[in-house]
Amino acid sequence: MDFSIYDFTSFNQGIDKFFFENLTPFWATVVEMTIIGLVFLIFYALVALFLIYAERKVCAFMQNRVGPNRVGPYGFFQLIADFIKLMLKEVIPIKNADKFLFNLAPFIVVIASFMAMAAIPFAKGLHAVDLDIGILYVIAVSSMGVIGILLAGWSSNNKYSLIGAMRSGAMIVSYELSVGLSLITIIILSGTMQFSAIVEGQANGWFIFKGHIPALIAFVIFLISSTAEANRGPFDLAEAESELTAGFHTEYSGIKFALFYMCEYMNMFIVSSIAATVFLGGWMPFHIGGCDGFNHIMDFIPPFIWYLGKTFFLVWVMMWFKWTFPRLRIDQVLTLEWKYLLPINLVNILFMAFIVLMGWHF
Amino acid sequence: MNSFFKYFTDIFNGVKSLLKGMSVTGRYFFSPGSIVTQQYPENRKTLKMFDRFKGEVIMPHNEKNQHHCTGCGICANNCPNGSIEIVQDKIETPDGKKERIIDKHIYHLSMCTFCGLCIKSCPSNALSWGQEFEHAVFDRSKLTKILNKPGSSIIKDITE
Amino acid sequence: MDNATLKERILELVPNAEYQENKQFPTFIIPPDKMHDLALKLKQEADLAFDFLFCLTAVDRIEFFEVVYHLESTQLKHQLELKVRTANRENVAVDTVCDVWRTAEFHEREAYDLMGITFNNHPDLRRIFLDENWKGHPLRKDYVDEVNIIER
Amino acid sequence: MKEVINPPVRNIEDEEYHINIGPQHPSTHGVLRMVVSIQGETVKSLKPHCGYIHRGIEKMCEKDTYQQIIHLTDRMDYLSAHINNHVVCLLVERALEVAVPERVQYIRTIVDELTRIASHQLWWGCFGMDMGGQTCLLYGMRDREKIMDIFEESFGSRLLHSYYTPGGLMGDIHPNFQKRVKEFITYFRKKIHDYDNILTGNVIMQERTKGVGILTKEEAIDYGVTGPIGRASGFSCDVRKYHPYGVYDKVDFKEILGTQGDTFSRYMMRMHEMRESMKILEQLIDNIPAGDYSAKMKAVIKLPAGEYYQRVEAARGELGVYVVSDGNKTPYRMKFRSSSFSNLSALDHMSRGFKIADLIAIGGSLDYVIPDIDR
Repeated sequence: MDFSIYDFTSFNQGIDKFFFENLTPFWATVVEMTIIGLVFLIFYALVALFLIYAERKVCAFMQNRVGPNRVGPYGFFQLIADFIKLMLKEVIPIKNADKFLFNLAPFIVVIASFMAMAAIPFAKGLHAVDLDIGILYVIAVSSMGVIGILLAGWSSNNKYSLIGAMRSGAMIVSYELSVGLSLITIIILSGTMQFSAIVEGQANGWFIFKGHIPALIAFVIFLISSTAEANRGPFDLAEAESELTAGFHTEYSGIKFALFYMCEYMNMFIVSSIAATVFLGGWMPFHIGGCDGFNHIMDFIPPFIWYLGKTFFLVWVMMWFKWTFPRLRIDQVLTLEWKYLLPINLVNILFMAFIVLMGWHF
Repeated sequence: MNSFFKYFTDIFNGVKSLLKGMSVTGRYFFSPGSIVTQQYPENRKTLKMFDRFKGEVIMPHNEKNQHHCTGCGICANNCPNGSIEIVQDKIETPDGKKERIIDKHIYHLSMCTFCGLCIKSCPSNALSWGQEFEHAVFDRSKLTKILNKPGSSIIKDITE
Repeated sequence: MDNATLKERILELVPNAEYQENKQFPTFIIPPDKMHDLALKLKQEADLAFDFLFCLTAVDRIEFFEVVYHLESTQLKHQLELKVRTANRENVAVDTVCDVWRTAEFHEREAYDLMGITFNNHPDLRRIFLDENWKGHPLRKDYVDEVNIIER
Repeated sequence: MKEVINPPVRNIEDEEYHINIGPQHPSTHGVLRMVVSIQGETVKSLKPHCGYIHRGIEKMCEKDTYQQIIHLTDRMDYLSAHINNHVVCLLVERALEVAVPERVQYIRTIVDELTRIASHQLWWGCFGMDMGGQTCLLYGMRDREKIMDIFEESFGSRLLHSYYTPGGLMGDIHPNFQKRVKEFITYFRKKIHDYDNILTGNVIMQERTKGVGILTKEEAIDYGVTGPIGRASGFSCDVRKYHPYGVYDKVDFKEILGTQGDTFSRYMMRMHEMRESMKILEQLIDNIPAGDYSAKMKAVIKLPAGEYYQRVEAARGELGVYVVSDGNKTPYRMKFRSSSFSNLSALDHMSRGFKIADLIAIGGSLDYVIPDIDR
């Protein structure tokens, strides 16, 4: 199989080489880091904006509405208008709030989701760092976001916020387990924790197909628990609009609210891209064994498009969840995790290990 | 064993019910024909209110700028909110009698609750509903309207 | 139970109750001090079983106030109207019945708020609609509010 | 020497942690304030504070004639405006012993049932939204719009109609009325399956509502809780059955009683009621007799001196009106026994020991309309 036209490895290495030849190693690293940071920042903002727009349109179509359609073509500039509005909005100082933590909280949430993006491979050779323990890193970093939520709820000096934050804390602690275990199922199959190797391992078949039923179960569990981890409906208990008005970010306004709002969508994007990478082959095109003509056509679609397509499909599924289901209650959220997802997951890992051991996978 | 079995049927039924719900929203997502939103300012030209729509109280005038209102004040008495005021005028008819006619039929749209008692109680059917519904104004005083047009007179040929 | 037997039964329970003729429901005027006992009996005795208080209100009769209770039995389907008259406009205390029918709790608070009837032994007799420091009781006939009430 | 003061021993169990739900809150459906005393997330007790939109309708009625009162009753329970009009009309007609034309009674019954369906549709949407499924609100609104259009075509307005008048109706129904009601029934019979699929059968919804906010039959009667909420507890309280008005005695419909008295049971009561209402509509819509749309009434209505009480079954329960007349053209005292007011009094009892999320679900299943509570 030939991905050479879409291989970014040599391109990246060329840039790397250019900087190291012309600058001292220290400055070369600094410049590279700045460039990567800026590129990610722009990508982050663009994806967040697009997802907010997409969510509005998706929920509108599910609800027999048109959605935003006033500002710009198909209402596409609505989110830019909203963004400007949020920027210009007054940031209300809260009496008796813990000022430092209150201001810090949105940034922690942003940083957590921003860091997780570093390890994700967007295409061959197109990732910031290719860590040996990529999956572990992503799990570790993405669960840091809850600290921001807890801080926001605690420092707001608002009872609704506090309840929302505590719910979020209880929820993340338990769902982190399911996320980890369902990823471990695939790690057993792939034998590596490195994202690039995981993707390469799916060249002749995505893991969701390779791993028989256990992989499918792991995928469903990952989807459910990552929805919970991204604080999305039906697990949006921390926000719980109809119960806690806006939960942990009740007291935030203006740009800080915008950060929380953006983060929700970025978290969704990140968990979807992890799911796409680990289960659906990342940037690998869809191949059917034996149909060479079909496979060649699939190869011509750039891997970046494959990656984004899979990710946005999963994002859409998560939006579909949110706009269909009623919210769970906190005890039911925990029951779901500890009574259903966790035992199934453990048994699932056992099955997967057995399959790998017997070499029954493709 | 029974509870073990129940554990799995619970999961199965739960997932089934969730998929059922998702099928509803999914179906609407893929059927843009089911969108019910009206594009209001764009469809202004084609938008027609129902004939009986209670937009505001109007006093129909004929082409000779004449109306039916005698200025009796029954509508003002019947109005629960005092949104109708009648200002009467005294004129002298050609045969020397003094007669009261209407000078101004003042209608406060801002106080009107559209109960229809004025229209129902009017003995000469001088009032009716108008279909205008875009009442937004920048100044509250603009909502006070004088229903009889300037220079209008009463239709004399009431046969009763 | 038909109205005639109901009348006999009530008069048996409260001999000095006054029966009012030609009303929609069998109507009795009960002396204020007997009301609570009667309420208990009305609810508990099997042949009466008035368990549903569907309306409780107060009327300003200029010389006195009248608290009106509308009762129905959900099993026997007979209805009853009881009236309790206060002695005058100043002394307006009536015994509560909210230990008998709990729905009376809110309705009595409403009567207190709008008509100024005080109910003895009520667990939480506060104003329900109006502000805590509102002056006067609006549904009284002698209530004046020059700002909010416009005379036509 | 300094006196040593022992700090008082704090018993966390005894301390009250209050949280204000409302007056502005997404799920109080208006301006109701509930001071909820919680422990963790469990509701210990609840105090409703109402009156934020108390407009003194009872006092205003004392200044208005009986025709004028109609437009005030619209504004109590605005979601079942027709039924509120009906209660005053029935009272006046009974007091004056006016024979209302058959046609009027048929139309009134049909319109009442349409109102009930519309009210329950909106409730279904709001309940779904309280549970967190926001799509429900839009679906409920979408289908309610069909009824609103029927109303608008015939009566000129969508929410506050003032269509009934003592002795009859303001005007005859629109020629299209029957056709459109039939169209609506066929339309809604299909759509109500969506309701079942998306919310009724949903495992999350069932888990959240079953066994939550239980009200036994005795308690329901004790609290004066009527309507679908009372019937969910097994309290057979349908005024349409026991004190029939309109043509309810001529139609065949079931009074469905629940047994559980929990939130899910209340939910199911309303779903059943929508279907029963459609059944009533189907029986009546083709049989509207010809005739006048109003009885002959005097221009000034004076009730004979005395007391009158009239009850109807509004969408939320029993609506009663008590009128003391002194023979004038305005009532001496008018009291509305609104259903939401009595239903609200049971909220404290129902929500104790459940979680905040349950409180919202219970509140949603009570379906209170705040102007109806405050009047």
